[in-house]
Amino acid sequence: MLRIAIDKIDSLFDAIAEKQTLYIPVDREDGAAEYKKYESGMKMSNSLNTLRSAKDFFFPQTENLVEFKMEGKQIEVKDIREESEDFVIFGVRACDARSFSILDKVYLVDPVDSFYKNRRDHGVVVSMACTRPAETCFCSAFGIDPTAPEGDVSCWNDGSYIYFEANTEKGKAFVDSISSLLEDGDASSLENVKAETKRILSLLPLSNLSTDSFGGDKLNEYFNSEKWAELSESCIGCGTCTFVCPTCQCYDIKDFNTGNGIKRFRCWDSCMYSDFTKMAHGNPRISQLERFRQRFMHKLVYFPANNNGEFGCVGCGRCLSKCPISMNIVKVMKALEVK
Amino acid sequence: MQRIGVFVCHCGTNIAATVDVKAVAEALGHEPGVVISREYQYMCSESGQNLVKDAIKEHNLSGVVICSCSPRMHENTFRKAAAAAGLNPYLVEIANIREQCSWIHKDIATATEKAVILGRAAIAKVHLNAPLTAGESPVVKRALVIGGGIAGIQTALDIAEAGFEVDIVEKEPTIGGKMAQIDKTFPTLDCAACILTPKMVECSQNEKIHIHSFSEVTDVKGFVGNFSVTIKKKARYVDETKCTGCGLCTEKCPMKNVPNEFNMGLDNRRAVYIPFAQAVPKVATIDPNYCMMLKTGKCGVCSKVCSVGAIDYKQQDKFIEEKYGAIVVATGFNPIKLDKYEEFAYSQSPDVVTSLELERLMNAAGPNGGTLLRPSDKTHPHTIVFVQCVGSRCDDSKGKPYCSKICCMYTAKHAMLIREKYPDTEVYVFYIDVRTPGKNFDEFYRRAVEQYNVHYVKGMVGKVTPKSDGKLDVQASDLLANEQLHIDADMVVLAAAIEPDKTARPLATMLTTQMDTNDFFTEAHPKLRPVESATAGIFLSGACQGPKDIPETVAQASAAAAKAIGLLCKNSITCNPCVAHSNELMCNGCSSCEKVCPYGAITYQDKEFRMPDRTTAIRRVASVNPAVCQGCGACTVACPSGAMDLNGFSNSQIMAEVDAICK
Amino acid sequence: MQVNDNKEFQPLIVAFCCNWCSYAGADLSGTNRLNYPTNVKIIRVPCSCRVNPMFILRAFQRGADGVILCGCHPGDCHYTSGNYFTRRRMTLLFSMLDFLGIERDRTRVEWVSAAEGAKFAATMNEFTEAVKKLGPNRRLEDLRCKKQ
Amino acid sequence: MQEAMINKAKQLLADGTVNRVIGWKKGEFVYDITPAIFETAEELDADFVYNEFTAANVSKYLVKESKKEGKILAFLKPCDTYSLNQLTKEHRVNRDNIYVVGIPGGPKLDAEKIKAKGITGITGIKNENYTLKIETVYGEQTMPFYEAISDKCASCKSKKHVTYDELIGEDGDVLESNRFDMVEKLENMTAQERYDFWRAELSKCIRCNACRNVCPACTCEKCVFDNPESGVENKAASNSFEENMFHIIRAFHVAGRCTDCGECSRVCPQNIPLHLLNRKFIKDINSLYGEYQAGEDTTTKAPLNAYTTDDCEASIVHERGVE
Amino acid sequence: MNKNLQEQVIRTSGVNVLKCMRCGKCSGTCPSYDEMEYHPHQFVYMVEKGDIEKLMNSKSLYKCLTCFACVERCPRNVEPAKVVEAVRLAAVRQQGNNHLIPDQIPDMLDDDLPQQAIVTAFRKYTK
Repeated sequence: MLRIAIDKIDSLFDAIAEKQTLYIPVDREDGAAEYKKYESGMKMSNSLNTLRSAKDFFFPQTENLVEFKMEGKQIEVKDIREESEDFVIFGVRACDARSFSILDKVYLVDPVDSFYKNRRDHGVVVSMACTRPAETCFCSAFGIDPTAPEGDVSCWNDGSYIYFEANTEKGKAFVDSISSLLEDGDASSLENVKAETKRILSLLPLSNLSTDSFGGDKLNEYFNSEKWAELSESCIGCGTCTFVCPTCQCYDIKDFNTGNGIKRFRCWDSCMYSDFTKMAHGNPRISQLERFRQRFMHKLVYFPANNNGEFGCVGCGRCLSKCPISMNIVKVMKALEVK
Repeated sequence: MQRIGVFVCHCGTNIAATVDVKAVAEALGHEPGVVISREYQYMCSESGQNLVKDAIKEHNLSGVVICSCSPRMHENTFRKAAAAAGLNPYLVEIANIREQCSWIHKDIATATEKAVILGRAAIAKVHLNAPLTAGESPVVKRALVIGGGIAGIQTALDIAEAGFEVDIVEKEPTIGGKMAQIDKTFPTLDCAACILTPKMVECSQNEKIHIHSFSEVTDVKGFVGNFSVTIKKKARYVDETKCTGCGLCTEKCPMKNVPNEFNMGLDNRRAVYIPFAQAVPKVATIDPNYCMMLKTGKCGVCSKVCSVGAIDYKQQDKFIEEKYGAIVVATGFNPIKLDKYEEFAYSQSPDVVTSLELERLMNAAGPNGGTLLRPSDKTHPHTIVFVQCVGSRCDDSKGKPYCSKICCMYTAKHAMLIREKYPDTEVYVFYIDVRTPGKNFDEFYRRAVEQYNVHYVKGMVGKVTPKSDGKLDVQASDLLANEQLHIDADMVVLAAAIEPDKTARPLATMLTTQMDTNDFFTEAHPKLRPVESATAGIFLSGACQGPKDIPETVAQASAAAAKAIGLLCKNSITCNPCVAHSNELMCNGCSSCEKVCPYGAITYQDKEFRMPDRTTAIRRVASVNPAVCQGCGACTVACPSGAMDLNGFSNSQIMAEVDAICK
Repeated sequence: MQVNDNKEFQPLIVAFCCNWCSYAGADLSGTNRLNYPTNVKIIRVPCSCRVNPMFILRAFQRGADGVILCGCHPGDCHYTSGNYFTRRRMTLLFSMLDFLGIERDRTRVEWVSAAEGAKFAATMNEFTEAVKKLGPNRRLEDLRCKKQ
Repeated sequence: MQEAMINKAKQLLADGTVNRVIGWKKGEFVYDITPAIFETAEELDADFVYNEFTAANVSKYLVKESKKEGKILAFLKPCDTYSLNQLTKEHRVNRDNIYVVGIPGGPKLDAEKIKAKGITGITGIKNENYTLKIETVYGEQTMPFYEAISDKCASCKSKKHVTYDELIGEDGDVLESNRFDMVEKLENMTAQERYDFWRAELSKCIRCNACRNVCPACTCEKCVFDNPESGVENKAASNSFEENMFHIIRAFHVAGRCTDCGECSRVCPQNIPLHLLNRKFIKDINSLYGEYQAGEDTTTKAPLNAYTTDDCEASIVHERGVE
Repeated sequence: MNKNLQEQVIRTSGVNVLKCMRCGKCSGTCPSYDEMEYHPHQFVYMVEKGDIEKLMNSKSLYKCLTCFACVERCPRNVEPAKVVEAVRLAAVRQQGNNHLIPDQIPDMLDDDLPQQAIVTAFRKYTK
């Protein structure tokens, strides 16, 4: 298997960054990790995951769609789309790696979202297998194996070396482009690492979380559940869960009047917000209960109903640690679960 | 879609000389929503206004922008024109391209560019203007006159004559003011008392007029048509209703050495006193600073001699509250203090006096019974020097910057009277300019020179030095003879500058009216609204607005009365529609707005609302009384949710202006 | 911001003036032909207390390089107390902008009476110079609003 | 304490004083505690929790709850009572419908601080003599208790309950706190340093509105930033200006009303020290207009709704501190 | 009229002669009035007109005691003494015009005159 010694990883990053933009997770001063554009000397974070998910690379929080220039009474419409540059995201965890395929199911089906596709086509996802899962992790519940992450290229770390395996054409091309820096080596030590990780996974408090009772077939039952009132009662209606979530994909389109013209942009929206999907007649979901229900019904019921049973959650656990009032999908699943 | 008309005024060359008005009209014509853009010589002229009116009708305009002089000048003119053409007057906005553009800039290119930007801002604002309708509020049919001098008296008489109740608040124990202290009046030389006292009596006898003497205004609330005023009736320790004004107490009081302010301190009065014989109300007043009974509890002579038992040592200040539709300010003037002008030896020699002191010295009711005697030795003065412009026309650091206006004439009067009564007395008047515009004024001055042989010397007195022989060495320059004079004078009379009364400034704050830097009240317009303050319902009478002689004061007093009567005649007045209003759906009921409202215009109610989640809820929401609100906008910023907004200056309008300017 | 080719930086100054004192003071400086730069653009408000901090930030967002707020002298407010509230609000707002590292000289409150035409012109000259020295507003700018 | 609280709640439910109880409900882990409303003794027994992780300030929920039928029992920590008082002052809650039981406050712990030590896979946390014994799937770990104290409790301003109907335990005192230290440190930096500091912090903002939505002073029916009519509405922190605008205006809107409960910083998913903005206003207000503690009572005028004729001029900003 | 000289005098004096309202109080107050050919108010007026040379050639220049009475009492803050001083400076600065020669000094001496005054005067009036 192709590998590189961990102490030489910097030279690998330098080599990649020379050809294209490279993003790696780095530690911030406050201890949280975030993706940063690689510059020589940056150290890759060892933490389990980044505070914000990796979806920003393909679906950024705000993005301009079109511009209208106004000169007196004349209006000119400007298409501002540009071909994206090639880039590499390094160190994506299995949960986030899976989230891209969920986003693809939304944005790459007809009608294809050209802005999303443009980025997707130019981005190489290099994922990294987990070794120290946290108590908030529950990716296994969604069939994700954190020791075998998806992505264009998968990587493993045995403490001394990082091993590479290309999964796609794009991935192969990428590995080829850096092959001069890699060596072929024995990957047997990885088996122990994977086994240990799996042992830990089985000890995690959420290891027994089951998705069995969710999916598209019990829509009405869940929709009408009496539990929603109690579950949503303490929700403060902020957007934290949706904004840290790697799979939340809703956006709003807004116009910004610059004084000289209009910039039409889209930005992440949150179903927790009171003006979510507000239309001319008003808002279809008028209470926080309905908005709260929407988020979880979407992930656990509507999404699998439309996508062959695939759930709209990857169990990354970000919402578990970030919700201001500690209400989250796990608590919802456990409360709604039909035993 | 808006249909906006833009009209750019040349203002003759006032604007057109520095702003390319054609280019402005052209540029603004391309703005979104503008359907017509014209320029014209004088937009405010009748034909200019017709241009606007015709365009409104012809193009069915939904908004009008006039690029012209300051909105403070002609906003109302154009609003009225719009209204006449059927457009809501509040759909008119003014871009100030004269005072704030053409007059301050010299470069045509940049001034034109700025004019276009100001025009754009006005267009951006008018896009968001809403038609406003003025509400109405009732008028209390009663007027308050603050100050009981000749100005206040005349105003009160005129208002009472028209059939309205009037209250006069006078801080002294009697009305009459400065005119009561004056001996003769120019240019007719008739006796001031003879023409003033009948008016004072008329005031006291007119049943519509109520005099609050020895009283002060302590608080003013409310607004035009509906002021609520608190008046402090200071304790005079004499029951006004009982005192007959017999004056016995003022003769028996053992405290004899109280400086008599009516005679400018040139003689003494008692601790209980009536300022002068013709005082109105003719009621005694006890001066608590000197009365032994009030200070030590020992005496009580006045109480013993008073046959009607009017003396009341226990009297307290009393506060009364009254409602008025209009308030007339007539607080008058005082001569300035002369301690800054020691070169004239005012504090060194009793023979250096102010003109007002001279009035008392020459007055039959004055300290010398009308015979002019030197204060120092009571001898007849043979040489008298008058010094003009003492403290007037000065650099700010040296005195008052303005001309006190009355000094030239009263000095001519004094000189003439002295020469007539004492032909052996030489009179010198040192002047810078002799200013005598006024009917029969210059003739009067010439008479002093030609008929009475008063020596008018062009020049200024530099120094007055008291000499050991009791004379005063007056050192002065005679600019025409180009020589320095030394005159041995017996008396020197200083024409001290006049200044507004000290009570005017705090009163202005209570009334929320403006004053200039000299503490004269500012009129709403220097030419077109000279007797009104900028605050609706507050009128200005007499010298509180600027230096004036008696005829001018009386004229203004009557003018102010006419304006007040015009207001009081109405049953209700139209309110300013640019007032705050609360969007009840967004209001939190937090009371922030209420706490910053200076008028108490905001109240709260519990109302039932249908909430976004289709439940009903009782919520506490603010509502604004549009008749009370004056439209300052303090509440709009105190309100965190933006529920409170201001008509005519809404958040969105101001932000649109900001955007247009910063574009 | 207006930048003419090769010419010195011309800041855009937004001046909020209360209708009763400062706007009249600005008119007076016009009546007396007292010059101040065209950089200054005045917005009339009924009282300085009408000025919401949001307006000030808005001006910076849209391209202003300096914002000055003028009102009646304390004690002379046409509405009795408006400028006292202004004084507290703006003191705190400016202190906050300073706390965030925004240049202090970009904001100012000045009391100008209706009689102080000369002071108005002098203040505007002085403020424009001060902002000129700071250069274009970068720390509170919104790049979207830059004219391309 | 938890025991006493449950008993008190049961008693007040039983005697009809209240029909609901607002408190905290236990979660999946030891630290993920959710504010919740309990209606029966059974619910209390099953889920009510009060421990080192019950940091959430429940007073804001009372805006809605106090308008409902019947009285609600609210367990309030000292800092929470300030929030309630402020809400009462602003007529946002119906105090008559709330039965306040004052309970001793912190120090509360912040799970993020434990995780920041690299401790993960947490299955249990015990406080033994101010040493935290943390059970994890990777084995037991320890850390000093004080290192895990949440920021809001580390600079606690008061242990006194300013409003209550009943107390469990002793009432405390207003404390001399060090809460302005960081503000002062920033004030003493250069403008460029301050700018860089705040740019680094505020650029993290994802505009999730957690700070606003959790803030007991932000109870507007509709926030200006959510209202398209307001002209400043914005859903995303599109650029540095929007980030500044939102946080400056939010701080300004709560200036003189913020009780310094620290919830904004506690809930910020990006760990932005938002409370520093509020504390800057509090510090300025204290030094310029006299000591003022929002929520201390229900009658004093808020400093921005009041004035004195001899207040300092805005130019004081130019005259003090570091340029 | 000499524009350059006028500007020099106005600049060095720092006086705005246009503020004068021609009241003559300076001359009314001047203790050296009778000694002077041109009086304080004339200094101000002639500087305004630009009639500087006449003043420079006049002995009045050296009669002003610089007592500042005119400055103190001028209602308009015109400060005539500063104008006189500025004209004096203009005269002193003229090349080659020594207004005091050492030979004159012994005649001027008396017991009350401080030596410092002689030195100052010499410095002031010679080039």
